[in-house]
Amino acid sequence: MNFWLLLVIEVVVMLLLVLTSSLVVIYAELKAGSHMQSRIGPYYAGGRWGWAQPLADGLKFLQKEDLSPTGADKTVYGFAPYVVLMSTLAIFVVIPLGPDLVAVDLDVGVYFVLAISSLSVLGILMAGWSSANKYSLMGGLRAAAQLIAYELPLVLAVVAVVVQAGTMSLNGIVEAQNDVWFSLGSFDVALPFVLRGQVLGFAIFMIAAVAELSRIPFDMPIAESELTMGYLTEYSGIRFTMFFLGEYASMVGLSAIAATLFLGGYGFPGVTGTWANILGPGILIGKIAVLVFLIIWIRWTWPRLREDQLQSMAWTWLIPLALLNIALIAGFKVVF
Amino acid sequence: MTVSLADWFREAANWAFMIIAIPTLFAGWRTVTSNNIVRAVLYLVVSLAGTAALFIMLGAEFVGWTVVLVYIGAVIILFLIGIMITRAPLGVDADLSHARNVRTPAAVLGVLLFAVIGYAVIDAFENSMIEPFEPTATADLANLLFSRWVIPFEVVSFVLLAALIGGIALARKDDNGAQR
Amino acid sequence: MTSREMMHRSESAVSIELQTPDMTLNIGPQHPSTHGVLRLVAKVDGERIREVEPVIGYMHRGYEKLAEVRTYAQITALVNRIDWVSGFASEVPFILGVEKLMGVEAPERAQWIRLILSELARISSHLVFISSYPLELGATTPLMHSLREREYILELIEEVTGGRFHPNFNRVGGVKSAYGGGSTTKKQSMDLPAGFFKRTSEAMDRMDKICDDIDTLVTGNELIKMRTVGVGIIPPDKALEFGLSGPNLRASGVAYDLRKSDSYLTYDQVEFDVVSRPGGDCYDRYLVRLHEVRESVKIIRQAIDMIPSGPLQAKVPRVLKAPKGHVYSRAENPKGEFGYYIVSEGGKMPYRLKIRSTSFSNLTILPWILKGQLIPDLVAIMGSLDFVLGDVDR
Amino acid sequence: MTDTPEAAVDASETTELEMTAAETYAASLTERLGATGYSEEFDTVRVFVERDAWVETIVAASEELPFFSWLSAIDWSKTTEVGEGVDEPETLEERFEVICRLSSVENADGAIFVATVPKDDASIGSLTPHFGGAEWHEREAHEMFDIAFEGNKNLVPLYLPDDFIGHPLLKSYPLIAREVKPWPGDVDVEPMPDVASDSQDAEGSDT
Repeated sequence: MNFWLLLVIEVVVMLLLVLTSSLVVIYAELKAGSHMQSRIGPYYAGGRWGWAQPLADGLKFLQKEDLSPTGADKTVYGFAPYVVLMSTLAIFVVIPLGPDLVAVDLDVGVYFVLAISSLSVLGILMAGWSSANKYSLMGGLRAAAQLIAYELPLVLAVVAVVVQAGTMSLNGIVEAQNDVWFSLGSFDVALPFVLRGQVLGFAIFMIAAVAELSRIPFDMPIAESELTMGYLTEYSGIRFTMFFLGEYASMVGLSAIAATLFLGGYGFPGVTGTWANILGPGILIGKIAVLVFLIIWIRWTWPRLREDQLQSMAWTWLIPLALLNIALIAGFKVVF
Repeated sequence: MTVSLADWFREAANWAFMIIAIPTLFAGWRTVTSNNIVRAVLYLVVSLAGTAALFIMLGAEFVGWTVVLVYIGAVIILFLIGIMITRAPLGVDADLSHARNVRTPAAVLGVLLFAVIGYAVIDAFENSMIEPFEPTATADLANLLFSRWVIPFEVVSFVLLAALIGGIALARKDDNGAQR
Repeated sequence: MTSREMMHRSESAVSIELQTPDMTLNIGPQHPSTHGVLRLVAKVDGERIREVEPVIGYMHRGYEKLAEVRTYAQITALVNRIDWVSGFASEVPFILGVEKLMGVEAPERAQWIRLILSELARISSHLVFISSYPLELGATTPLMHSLREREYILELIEEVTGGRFHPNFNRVGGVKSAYGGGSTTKKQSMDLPAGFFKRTSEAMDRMDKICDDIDTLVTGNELIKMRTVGVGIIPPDKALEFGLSGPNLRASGVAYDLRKSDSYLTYDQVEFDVVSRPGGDCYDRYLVRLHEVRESVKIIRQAIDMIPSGPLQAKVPRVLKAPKGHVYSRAENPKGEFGYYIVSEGGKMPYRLKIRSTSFSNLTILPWILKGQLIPDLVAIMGSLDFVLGDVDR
Repeated sequence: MTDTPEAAVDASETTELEMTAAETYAASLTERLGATGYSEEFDTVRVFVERDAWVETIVAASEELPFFSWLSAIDWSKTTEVGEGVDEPETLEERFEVICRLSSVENADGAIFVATVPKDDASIGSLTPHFGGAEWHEREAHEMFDIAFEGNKNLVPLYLPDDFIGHPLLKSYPLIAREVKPWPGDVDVEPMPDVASDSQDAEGSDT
C-alpha cells in the first residue's frame, strides 16, 4: 500500500509543480514582455499586479467551446494535445530537486528525457495532420522538421555532459558537478560543467532547446504572419490550453534540464547534506528562473528565422560544433 | 514449476502485463487493418509504446527507452513526415484496402511467425523466471554491445536508413503516373 | 485479370492522379500578413511558391463612380479614405488639382500647413510600416515602440484637423479653420491651435529618438538582415515597368521623388535629401522608409521656422464650378506617387475622376516577384511593399 | 485624328510665339513620336495617338518616359444616368478614350497618351508584353468599361465578383444607391468661410 500512496503523492505533487510553474512562467512572460514593450501588462486580475491573469486566461479557455473542423480526423485531433502535454509532463519526473528529492531516480535519466521529449513531435504532427487545414499541416511539418533537426545538436550536447560526468543519471550528473574539482590550498572548489569547458555545449543546448520549444526566433511552426497559427490554427478551448500549458511546461522542463546538466542543478557551493535537500529546490528554481528569463528576453527581442536558415544553422553549425565539443570533452577527460 | 491460473491472476505484475499487452495487440491488429495510412502509423506507435512498456516491466529500461527514442521518436516521425509531405489524405484511403487474396496469406504468415517465435522462446527459457523490478545496469549493456555485439549493433542502425528509403519509395509516383 | 483487379487498378490510378505535390494555398482574405482583405491564391510546392494570383476587390468602394456624382468639395471627404494610414496626404494632390483647374491659389500659410501635415502623415505612415514590418518577421517589440510614437503624431494631426485618420481638412483655396481655434460661427478663419509648433517640434525630437531606437533594435539586428537582405530584389527597370513608386522605387536605386522633381506646395523652399538605396531588396525598402522619417523631421523643423503668417483661405466663389478641362495632379505620398486625373466638362462635379492610387500600382508586381519564393519570404516581401488595401481597391 | 477635343491643337500649327515650357515639351514630344496631336492645359500634357499605333507609340515614348504610371479610360457619352453630363452633347461623338500616363523619373516631364476607341468596336492593343504593370490596369479598364485589350491573356474581373453584370464606370450605368434614395446634391456643401476681410494674425494665436 505504501507504494500506491507514494505514487499518488508523487503524481499530485508533480502535477501541481508543473501547473504552478507554467502559470508562473506565463505570468512572467506577460509581465516581462509588456515591460520590454513599454506597456504595463496585466494589471487588474487578482487585485495586485494582475497576478491572477494566467488563471483567468486559463478559466476563459476552459469555458470556451471545444471546436473541431468538419473534415478533421476527430480521434487523432482530440488525442494530439494530450500526447504533447504528456511528453512534457514526463520530463519533470526525473528532475532532481535535491539529493533525495526526485520522483524517480532513473539510471538512464538523461536518456529518458530525450526519448520522452521526442514524443511531442508526434503530437504536433498528429495535430497538424488531423486538423484538415493546410496551414496546420504545413505548421506540423515545419515543427517536425525543426524538432528533428535540433534534436541532434541537443542530444550531442547532452552526450558531452554524459561523457564528462560518466553517468546518465541526472542525480549522478549533479553530484559529479558538486564533487571537488581541485583545491586551492584548503579551499575546495566545485564547479558546474558550464565552467568546466562546457560553455560551447551549454550554448548549443540552449539554442537547440529554444528551437525545440518553437519559440522566437524559431517559431516557424506557428509563425503567425505566415501560417496564421500553424498546427494550432484550429484548436480552441481546453485543447488549445493543453498546447499552451505544454509549451510553458516544457520551457520550464528544458530549463530545468539545462540547469541540471550544465549549471549544477540543485547544487550550490557550500550547501551540502540535509541543507541541500532543503535549499536544493530553491537553488534549482533560481537557476531555472534565469534561463527562463533568457528565453523570454530572446522572444521579445528577435524576429523569426526562415525555415531553410534554421535548417542550415542546425546542420552546418550546431551539429559540427556539437561533435567538436564531444571530441574536446572526451579528449579532456582522457588527458586529465 | 507450474502456476495455476488463480495464482497467475493473484500477481499484480500479471495484471499490469495484461493491461499493457491487450492494447498492444489490438493496436497491432488495427495497424494492419486500418484504412488510413496515418492512422495505421499511429496504431503502430501505440503498439511500439506497449512493447517499450513491456521491456521496462522486464527491467530492461534502456532497451525500452531505446524503442521509444529510435522507433517512435525517429523512425515513425520520419515516416510520418514522409507521407504527410506527399500523400496523407484524411479519411478512408481506397488504396490501402487489400483484396482477400492478399490478406489471407498475410494472416497465415503472421500466425506462422508467431508460432515459430513462440516456440523458440518457450524452448529456450521454458519456466525460468525473470526477477521483476531489477533494472539491468546500462553499463553492462554498453560493455556487451561494444565488445561482443558491435557488428550486429551497427547493422541494426541501418534501420533508420531503411526508414528513409521507405519514405522515398512511398513518396515516388508509380510508374504509370506522371514522373516528377 | 479479374474485373475486381481492374477496378482496383483504376482506383489507384485516380489516387495517384490526386497526389500532386502542388497544393493550392489560399492566403487570405483573412490572414495576418495581408494587411486587410487581400487574398493570394498560391500554388505551392512544399514551401516554394510556383505561382501566385492576387485577388483584390474585397474593399472596392467604387470611388471613381461615386466621385462623378459628388461636388468637388464633397470628394475631398472621400479621397482621404483611400489610404487611411496617411489620410491627409491623399487629399493634397486632389485639392491641388482642383485649385489648378479653378485657377485658385491657396495662401502661402495654408500651403505650409499642408506641407507640415503631409509630412506628419508621412511620418505616421512610415511608423506604421516600421512597426508592422518587424512584426511580420516575428519581432513584436518594435511595434509597440513605434506605434507609441505615432500616437504623438496622430495627436498633432487631430489637434489641427479634428480627425486622427480622416482629416478632411483641405478646402479649395486653403485649409479649414483649425479645430479648437475659436468660434466658427463668426465666419472668420481660425488659425492653428495655440502652441502647436512647440508641440510639433517636441514630437520631432521624439521622432529622432525613436529612429535611433529602431536603428538599434531592428536595423542592426542580424536576424532581420538574414531575413531581408537579398530577399525580393526588384531591379530598377522592373520597378519602373510595374509602376512602383515612392520608397519601393527609391529602394531600387531610382531617386525619384516628386517633392524634388515636380515640386508642389512649398517643397522647393525646404532642404532635404531624397533617400535612395541601390539594393532593391526588402532591407533597402525598410531602410529608405526609416531614413525618410528623419528627412521628414528635417522638413518639418524647417517649415516651423519658415511658415509665414497670413490667411488660411483664398477668396473663392461660393458655388465651386470648374471650367472645362483635363488636369492631372500628383503628389509624393508616403507610399509613392498619388495622382488624380480630373476631367471636367464644366459644372460642380467632375465628368470623370481617375484615381492613381499608389498601393494598387505597387502591388501589380506581386505575381512577378513572388514567383519561386518561399512562403516566409512572401510575408517579408509583401510587408516590405507597404500597401494599404483601401488604397489598392479604392 | 479629327475628333480630338477642342483643346487639341494640330502638331504642325503650333509655332506660336508665347508657348509655355509644358507646351513646348508637348509639341516636341508629339513630333518625336509622330503622334497625331497634343493638348496642354493646366500643365497636363496629353498626346493623341492613333489606336493602331497605340502600343508602338507608348513603347517608343517609354524610352524617355520610363515610368509606367497608370492606364485607364474615359467614356464619352451624350447621355448620362447619373452625375455631370458633357457640356455640348449635340456635337459630341460617342467614344471611349483609353488613356495611359508615362513619366520621367528625372524631372517633371510626363504625358498622358490618349487613343480614341469607337464604342461599337471597343478594343485596343495590350501593353502587357511591354509593361508588366499594365495587366491590372487593363483588367480594371476591361471590367469597368468593357474595352478589350488584345494580347492581355488574363482579362478576368479584377475588382468585381465573377458574376457581376454590367460595367460600372460606363455613363449608362446607374448608381443603384441613387435610385433608391436621391442624393441631396450640393445642398449640404458647407459654406466657405469668409476669409480675406477679417483673418486673424496667424502667428499670434500660436505662441
